[in-house]
Amino acid sequence: MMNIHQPVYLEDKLEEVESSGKLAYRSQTLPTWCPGCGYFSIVEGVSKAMTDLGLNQKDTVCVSGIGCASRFPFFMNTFGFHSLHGRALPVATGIKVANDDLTVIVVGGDGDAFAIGGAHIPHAARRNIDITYILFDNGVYGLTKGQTSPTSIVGFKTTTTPYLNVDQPLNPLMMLLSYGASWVAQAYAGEPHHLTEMIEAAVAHRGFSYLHVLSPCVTFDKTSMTYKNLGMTVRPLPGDHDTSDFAAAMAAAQNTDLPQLGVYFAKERPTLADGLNEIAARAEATV
Amino acid sequence: MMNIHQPVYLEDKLEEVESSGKLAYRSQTLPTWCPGCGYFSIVEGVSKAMTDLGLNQKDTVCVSGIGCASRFPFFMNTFGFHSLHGRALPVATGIKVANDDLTVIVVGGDGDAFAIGGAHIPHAARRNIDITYILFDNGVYGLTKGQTSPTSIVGFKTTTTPYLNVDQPLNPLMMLLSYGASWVAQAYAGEPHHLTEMIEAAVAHRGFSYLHVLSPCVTFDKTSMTYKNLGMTVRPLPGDHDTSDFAAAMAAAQNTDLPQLGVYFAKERPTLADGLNEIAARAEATV
Amino acid sequence: MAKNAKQRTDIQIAICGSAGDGTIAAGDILKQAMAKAGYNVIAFDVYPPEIRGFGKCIARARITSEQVYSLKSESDCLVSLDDSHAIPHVPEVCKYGTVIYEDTPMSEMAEGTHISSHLASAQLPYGVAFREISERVTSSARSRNIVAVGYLAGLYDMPAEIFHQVIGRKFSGKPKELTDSVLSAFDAGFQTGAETFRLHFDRIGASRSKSKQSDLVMMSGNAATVRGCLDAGIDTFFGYPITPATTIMEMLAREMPKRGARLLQTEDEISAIAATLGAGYAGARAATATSGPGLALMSEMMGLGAMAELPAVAFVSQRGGPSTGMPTKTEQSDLNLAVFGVAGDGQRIILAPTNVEGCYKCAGKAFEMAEKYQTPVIVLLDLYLSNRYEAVELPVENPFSENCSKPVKKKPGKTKYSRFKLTSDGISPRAIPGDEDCMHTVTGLEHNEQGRPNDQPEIHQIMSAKRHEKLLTAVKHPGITISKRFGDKGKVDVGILGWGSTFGEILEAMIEARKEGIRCSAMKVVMLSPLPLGPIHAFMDDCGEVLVPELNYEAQFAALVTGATGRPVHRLNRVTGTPMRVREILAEIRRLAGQTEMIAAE
Amino acid sequence: MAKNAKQRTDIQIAICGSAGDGTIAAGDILKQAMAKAGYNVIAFDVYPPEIRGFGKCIARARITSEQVYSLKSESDCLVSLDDSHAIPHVPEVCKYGTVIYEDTPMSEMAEGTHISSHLASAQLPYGVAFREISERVTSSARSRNIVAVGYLAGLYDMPAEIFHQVIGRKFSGKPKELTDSVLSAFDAGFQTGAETFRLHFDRIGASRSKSKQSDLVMMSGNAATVRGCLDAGIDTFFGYPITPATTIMEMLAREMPKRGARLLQTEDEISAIAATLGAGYAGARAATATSGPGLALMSEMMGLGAMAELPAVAFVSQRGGPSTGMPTKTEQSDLNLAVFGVAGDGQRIILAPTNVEGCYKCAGKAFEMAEKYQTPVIVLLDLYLSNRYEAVELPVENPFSENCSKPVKKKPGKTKYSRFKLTSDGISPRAIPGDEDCMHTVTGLEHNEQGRPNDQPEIHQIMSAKRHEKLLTAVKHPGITISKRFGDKGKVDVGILGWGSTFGEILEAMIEARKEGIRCSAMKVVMLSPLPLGPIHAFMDDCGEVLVPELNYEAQFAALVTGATGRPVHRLNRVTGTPMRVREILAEIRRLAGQTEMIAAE
Ligand SMILES: Cc1ncc(C[n+]2csc(CCOP(=O)(O)OP(=O)(O)O)c2C)c(N)n1
Ligand SMILES: Cc1ncc(C[n+]2csc(CCOP(=O)(O)OP(=O)(O)O)c2C)c(N)n1
Ligand code: SF4
Ligand code: SF4
Ligand SMILES: [Mg+2]
Ligand SMILES: [Mg+2]
Repeated sequence: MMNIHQPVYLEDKLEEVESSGKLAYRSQTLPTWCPGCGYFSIVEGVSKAMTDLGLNQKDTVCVSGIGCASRFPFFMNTFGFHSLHGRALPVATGIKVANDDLTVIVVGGDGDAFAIGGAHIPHAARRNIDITYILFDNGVYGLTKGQTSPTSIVGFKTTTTPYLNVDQPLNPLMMLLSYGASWVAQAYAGEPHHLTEMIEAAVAHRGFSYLHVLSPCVTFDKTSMTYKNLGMTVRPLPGDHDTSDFAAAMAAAQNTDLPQLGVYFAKERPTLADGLNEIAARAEATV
Repeated sequence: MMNIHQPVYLEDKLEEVESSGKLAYRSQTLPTWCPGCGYFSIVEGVSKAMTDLGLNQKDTVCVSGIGCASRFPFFMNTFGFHSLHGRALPVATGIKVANDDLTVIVVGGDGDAFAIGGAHIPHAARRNIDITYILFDNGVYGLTKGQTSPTSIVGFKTTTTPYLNVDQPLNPLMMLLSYGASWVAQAYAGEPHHLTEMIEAAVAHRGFSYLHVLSPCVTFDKTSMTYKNLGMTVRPLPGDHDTSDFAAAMAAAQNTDLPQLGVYFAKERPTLADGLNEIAARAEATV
Repeated sequence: MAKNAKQRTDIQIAICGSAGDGTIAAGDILKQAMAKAGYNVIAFDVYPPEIRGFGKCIARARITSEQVYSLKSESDCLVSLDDSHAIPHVPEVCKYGTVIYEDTPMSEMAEGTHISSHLASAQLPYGVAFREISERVTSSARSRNIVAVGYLAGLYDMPAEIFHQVIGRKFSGKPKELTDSVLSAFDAGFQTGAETFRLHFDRIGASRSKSKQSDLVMMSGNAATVRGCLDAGIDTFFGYPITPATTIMEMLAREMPKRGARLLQTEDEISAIAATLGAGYAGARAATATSGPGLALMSEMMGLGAMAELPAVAFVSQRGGPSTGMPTKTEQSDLNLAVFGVAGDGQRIILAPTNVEGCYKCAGKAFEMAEKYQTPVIVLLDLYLSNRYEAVELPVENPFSENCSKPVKKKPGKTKYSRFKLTSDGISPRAIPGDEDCMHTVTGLEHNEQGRPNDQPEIHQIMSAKRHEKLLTAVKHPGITISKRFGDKGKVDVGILGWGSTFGEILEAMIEARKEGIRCSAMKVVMLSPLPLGPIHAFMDDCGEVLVPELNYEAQFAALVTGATGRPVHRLNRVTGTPMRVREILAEIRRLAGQTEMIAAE
Repeated sequence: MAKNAKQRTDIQIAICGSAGDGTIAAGDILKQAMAKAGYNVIAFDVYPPEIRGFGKCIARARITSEQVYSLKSESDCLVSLDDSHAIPHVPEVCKYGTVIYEDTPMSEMAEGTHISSHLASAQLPYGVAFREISERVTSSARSRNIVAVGYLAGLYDMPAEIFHQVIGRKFSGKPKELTDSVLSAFDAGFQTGAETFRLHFDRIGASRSKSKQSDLVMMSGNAATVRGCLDAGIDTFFGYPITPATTIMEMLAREMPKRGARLLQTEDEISAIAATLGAGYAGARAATATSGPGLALMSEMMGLGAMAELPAVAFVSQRGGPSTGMPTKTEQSDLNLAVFGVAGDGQRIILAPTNVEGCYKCAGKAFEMAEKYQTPVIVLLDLYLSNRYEAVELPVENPFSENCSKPVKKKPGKTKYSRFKLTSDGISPRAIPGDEDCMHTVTGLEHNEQGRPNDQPEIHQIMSAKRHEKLLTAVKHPGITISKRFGDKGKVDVGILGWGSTFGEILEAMIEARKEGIRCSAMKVVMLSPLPLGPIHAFMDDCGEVLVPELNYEAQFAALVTGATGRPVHRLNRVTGTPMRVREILAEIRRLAGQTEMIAAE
C-alpha cells in the first residue's frame, strides 16, 4: 500500500486514462468539486474498477442522495439516480428489486448516510441486498458549507458548533457490522490504488458490500480529517486479519484513532433476491 | 432470578398494589392490551420502580411513539406524550433539552424503534441524552394486527409474509452498543422482578440507558417469541460478566438463540446536558 | 312460503355485538350469500381502534334488487349479539323495522340493560334463544352468531342453499366436524326463523338478475384495488402497514408472489415510496399504499417523482385526522395533502374512485397514467370505501393496457439521448436502465433536456411548463370516467358536486330530491388533479346553486373547486368519522332549491 | 467636488464576478457603508449552487434617499470583476448607465470576450486597472475587488471615511498589516475614481436623514429573523442545515449559548420539528428553520402539533422547486405545502413577512402566537427575502411579550385538570411538566377534554371546531400587521394583492401606475392562514380588477384567495428563480386598467 497524501486528478492523468478505456465510464461533465477534494480519487477508482470488472455501462446504475458526494452520478457515464438527501438506499432497493440484472452502486456522504438516512442502512444490510455502498466520509457537511456531521470529532469547530462540537461521533464500521452487513471494508482517498482494489472487491461481492472511504474536505476542514492527519494515522489492517472473524472485525473497527484500511469482514449469505425467489417458489407451490 | 412464564396482572395483585403506593403512578385508565400481553409486566415494573426511586409524578414524562407498546403513557399518572410512529426519541430530546430537571422515560415497540424510528436511536445514544429508553420487543407489529417486524425471525409467518419471512432480524443490543449507548441491558416480561430491578437501574443511570424487554404478543405470535419458547431459552448473564468490558458485551449480545438477561454494559460519560453547559460556558467566555 | 317474485327488495340489516361475538363474521356470511344469490349488496363494518377489549362492532349490509349507491341511515333490521352495544342503535331501526335479540342472557340483567325495553312502539321485537340453540346443536355457545344468521335467513326467506355454500367455502380447510357443526347451527337458526310468525314486509323480494348470479362478486374497495393492481400487471409493491390501507398490502403479499411479482415490507413510508420510484425508474409497474400520516411522510419523495418525471402509484386510504386522529373511522380530509402537499410547483395526478368498482378501475388506470405521463399518481380512497363491500361485476376482459410508455426512437449511436426532450405534449420518450446508449441521470434538481442540473431562468420556466402541461392531457385518458353527471339534464335548481365515497349518499339524495320534484343533478369528479375544468364549468353553468358535501371540516374540495373555477359553492361538511347521511344532503338540497326559487321570484 | 445636497438619490449598483473574485465581499462593504451613511439600501446577492468552481456571483445594491421597496430591474452601474460572467448583464444597465471593468486583463483576450465591445451606445464605459493598482499598492492582485469598491466610491463621491470604518470592522481581529493593505487598496481606487472625468448623474445625492444614521442597521432577512427570535426570548432551537435557511441556525448557534439558550443540530428535519414540539410541550419557546424539502418531511409532525395543540415556530425559507429544485434561486412555491401540507383538517398559522423589518416582527410574534394559540406557526420566507439586505430601524424597546400562555387557574386537588377544556375562544389553559397536579398525556389521536383517546362522533366534531375556531382569533393578534392596504383609497381600477418578498415589486409598480394616473392600490397579506377574510373582502369590493403577482407556476396564492373568497382574480406568475420585475407588474396593471375602462364603457 502506498502512502500518497494528495489525490490524483483526472486531468493530470489524461493520457494514461484515455488509453485505458476508463473514460467510457465518465460522463462529459467535469466534477464540480473543489480542487484537492478527496472525492476525485473515488470517481477515478470507480471508473477503473468498472473497466477492470468489464461492467457494461448500460447495465450499471449509480444512485446517490444529496451532498457534494452525491453529485457523483453526474460524473459517470452510466445510468444514474441523484435522489434525495438520505434516500439513496431505499431508491437503490427499488431498482434492484425491479431488476436483478443491474449492477447498483450507491454513494453518499456521512450526513446523507448516518444523519438523515440512518433508518435505511440497517435494513439494506440485514436483507443483504446485492448492491455496493460507497460512503464518502469527510466528517463534515460539504455542500451546505461546513456544518458538523455525525462523524465529526469532539472539539471540531464548524458554523453550527462555533463553541466546538461536544457530541461523540458515530462509528460507521461498527454499526454496519452490527447490522449484519456481509462485506465491510475501509479505504482512504489518499491511497487511490488500494481504494480501487477495494472498490473492485466491493462490487464483486455478492450481497451488500459497504466500503467506508475516508476523504478530506479541503474547504471546510482544515484541522481534523486532513490529508496530513489521515496520512499520519491510517495503516493497513494487520496481514493476519481474518475476514471471517466477526469479533476481530469489531475489535479492529473500535480503533478509530488509527484507522485501518482493508477488508474487515466478508461472508457469503443469501441475498434479498434469493429470499424473494424462495418466496415465489413457495407461493407457486401453493397455487 | 425466578422463572415465571406468565405475566402478572395488575388486577390479580390489586390488594398488594394498593398498599404499596404504586397506584399513584397509574392512571385511572386500564390498559387496553390483550389479556396475557407481556406489556402488563412492564407498566407494573415502571410503577414499582418509580415508587422505589421516589420519583415525583409531576416531574416525570413518559414519551412514546405509536403501537400497542406506545399506549403506555395513557396508563401512567405522570405527564405523557403519545407522539408519532418512530418519533419518541426526538420528542424526548426536545423535552429534556428544554428542562434538565425532568425524568424522561421513553417507550416503544420494535417496529417503532428499529423500522420507522431507526435514524434517531444512534443520535440519542451517542449524545448520551439522560433519558431511559425501554424497548418493548415482541418481534411483531401488534397494533396493526400482525405484520413482520425488524426483529421477526426468519421463517416467521405473518400477514405480510404469508410465505414466511426471509429477512435476517436485527440485533438491537449489538446496535445500541455500537452506537455508544452508555447503559445497555436486557429483561424479559415473564420475569417481572428482574424486570423491575432493571427498570430501576436504567432510570438511575445518568445518561442514555437502553433496556430491551422481550415481551410476548399472545395474539399475533403463537410460534416464535412465546412465553413457552422464551421461558425455555432466556437465562441470566454469567455472574462474572464485566459490565465495563465492551467486547464482552458485544459477544454476549451476539447470542440471540439463548437471550441473556441483565446489564450488558454500563459506563459513565458526559451527558448532552453537560455538553450544552460546556458550550454555554465557552460562549459566555467570549462575550 | 312462496317467494313473491314481483316484490322489489331493499332491506338493510345491521348486526351489532362486541369484538368477541363473531359479529363481523356473521355479517360476512350474510353479505356473501346474498351477493351470490344475485342481489346487490353494499356492506360496511365498524370496529374499534384497539386490538381487543370489548369494543363495539357493527356489520351493516343493504340488500337490494335495484342498483343503489350507499347504505341507508336507517336499517330495516337490527340483530343484537350484545345488548349493551346494540341499545344505542335501536333508534336507527326504521318504523316497522325488526329488532332481533338474544332471549337467554347468561345472567339476570339489571333493569334497562335488556334491549327489549328500548324498542319504539312501531318496532317489531323478535327474541331468540341463540345461545341455547347453539349449545343444543353444537354443544357450545360459540356458534350463537351463526344461529343468528340462520334465523335471519329463515325469517326473511333467504335461500338456505346458498348460505350453505358460503359457509362451506369460508370453512374450507378446517376440519369437517367443525364445518358440519356450523352448518347445523345455521340450519337450527333457519328453521326457527322460518317458523316464526312474521308480517309480509319481513320477506325478501326478488334479486336483480338470477341469470347473472355468477358474475356478481362481493368485494371490498381494498380487494377491488388489489384486483386492479393484479390485472394491470403490477411488478413490485413496497409498503408499510397502516390502517385502513394495510389489507391492500396483505392481499398483495398473498397474490403477487404467485405471479413472480415482488413485495417488500419496508422500514417506513419514506422507503416505501423511494423504492417505488426506484422500481418505476427501472421500468417496473410499481405501487405503494398508505394512509394520511404515511402520505405526509412521502411528501418530499412525491416531489422528486414530479421533478424527475418518474412513474409511481400510491394508494392512500383516508381515515379521521389530523395526525393519528381516528384510525378506524372514515373521513375525506387528506385531499389537501394529496393535491397540495408537496414543496414547489409539484402537481401530480390524483384519482378518487367513488365506489368499489371504481377502485378496480382507478387502480389499474393509475398504472397506465403513471407510466404514460411519467409522474406519481395518487389514488385517494377512504376507510368507508376501502372496507365497504359491494357486489360488483368485474370485466371479463382485462381492460388495462400492458405498456403505455412513450418509446425511444433513436438511431443507435446517432444522436445523444435526451431524457427530458421537449415535445409538443410535454411527454418525453423514456429509456430505462439496460437500454442501449441511453445512459442518463435523473435528479430532483432543475435540469435541462439531457437531465443535467441547470438553474437558468429560461430552463426553469420551460421545464415547469412541460411538467404541468403534460398532465393536462391526462384528463382525456382513454377508458376511465374522469367526471360524470347524473340526474336531470340541462338547467337545474341544484347541482351537487361530489368526490370519493360520499358520492353514493349524494346520488341517493339527488334521486330523492328529483322524486320530490326538485330539478337536480349530481356530478362526480374522479380526477381531482388536474381537475377536469371543462365539464365542471359546464355543469356549474347549468346549476342554480352548487352544493359540495364532503366528510371534512375545512371544505377541502369546495375550496379546491372554487379556487380553480372562481365560482362560489355551498359547503356541507361533517366530521364525525361516520358517512354523510342522505337526509342531511337532501335537507340542504331542499333548502337551496327553495332559495333559488326565491331568488328567481325576486 | 461639492455634494449636491438637494439631489435625490436612487442608484443601483451591480458587482459581478466569479466565486473567487471577492464579488460578494465587495458588495457587502458597499452596502454596509452606504447604510451607515444614512441611505436606504436594499441589496441582494446571487451565487451558484456549487461550493466552488467558477460560478457567477452578482451583488446588487440599490441606494436611495427615499424609502423604496425593491431592487430595480435595471441597474445604474455594473462593475465587472469577470467579463465572461458580466457580459450577459450589460443589457440590465440603464440608458446613460455606467459600466466599470478591468482594463488590464491577465492575458490577451479573444475577440468579443472583452466587455467593452458589448456596451450599448448610451452606456458609459469606465476601464480601470484594478489588478495593476492592487498589485502596486498591496503587492498582490487579491485586493482587486477592494480597488473596485474604492473606485466606485470615488466616482460617486461617496464618504470615504465611512468606508474606512466598515472595512476596519470587517477586518477586526485580522492582523493590522492586512487591514492596512486593504485600506490602501481602497484609497488608491478611491483616488482614481475621484479623479475620473464624469457626468453629473454619476454623483450620489443626499442621504435620507443624516441625524438618524446610527439607527439604521444593514441586515439580511435571516439576520432580522434571528434578532426577532432573540428578542422574543427563544429558549431552544433544533435544526438541520438547508439553503437558504442554514444561516438562521448558524447565527443562532453563535448567539443563543451566550444567553444560556440551547441549540442542537439534529439528525434530520423530522427530529428537528419533533424536538421543537417536545420542547414546546415542556414550556420552552422553541423554533426550527428549514426550506421546502425539509418542510415536506415535517408534514406529519406538524399535524401532531395541530392535533395535540402544541406551540412550535418553524421558519421556512423557500427556494426554487419542486424537489431539490434550485437551491440558490428564489421562488414562492411552498405556499401550498405550508398552508395545506398536512394530513386531515390540520390548519395552523402561517405568517409571511414582505420585507426585512417584517422578518423581525413576524419572527418575534410567531413565538407569541404559537404560545397563545397553542399551535405550530410557520413563518414563510424565501431566498430573496432571507438573503436580501435592507437598512432597517429596529425598535428601541423589545416589542414582544414574555409570556402569552393562558394560565391554569385551579384550586389544587379540587377539580381534575382538563388539558383540552372547551372554552368560548377555543383556547384551553395549558399546564406543562412540573406543574403540580396537572398530569396529562397529549396525543395525536382524537381525544376528549382530558386528553384521553376518544373517537365518538360528537367529540371529533366539537374538537375539530375548537381547534379551528381558536385560530380565527389570531387574525386580531396585537402588535402585528396582518394585512395592509397601500395607495389609493376607495374604489380603484386595479387592486394588487400580494404576499412575501414580491410585495416590494408590487408596491413599486403600484406607485408607478398611480403616477400614470391609474387608480390603483395594493394590499399585502401577512397572515396566510387563517386568511384575514374581512379586509380582503373589503379590498376586493373596492377593486375593479384584482391582480395577484407571485413567483410560482401554479398561482398558489391566487387559488388560495379565490378558494376562500369565491372571487376570481388575475394571475401573474413567473418561475425563473429571479424576482418579479416591476415593469411586468406595471404592464399587467395597465392592461387591466384598460380592460376595466372598456368594461365600464360597454
Ligand atoms: C431534506 C433535506 N435536508 C437538507 C438538505 C440540505 N443538504 C444538502 S447536502 C447536506 C449535507 C451534506 O453533507 P454530507 O452528506 O456529509 O455530504 P458532503 O457534502 O459532505 O459530501 C444537506 C444538509 C437537503 N438537500 N434536503
Ligand atoms: C407514519 C405511520 N405509519 C404507520 C402507522 C401504523 N402503525 C401503527 S403502530 C405500527 C407498528 C406497531 O408495531 P411495534 O412498533 O412493534 O409496536 P407493537 O404494536 O408491537 O407494540 C404501525 C405500522 C402509523 N401509525 N404511522
Ligand atoms: S466542499 Fe469539501 S467535500 Fe465538497 S467538493 Fe469541496 S472539498 Fe469536496
Ligand atoms: S396485540 Fe400483542 S402486543 Fe398488542 S396488546 Fe395484544 S398481545 Fe400485546
Ligand atoms: Mg460529508
Ligand atoms: Mg412490536
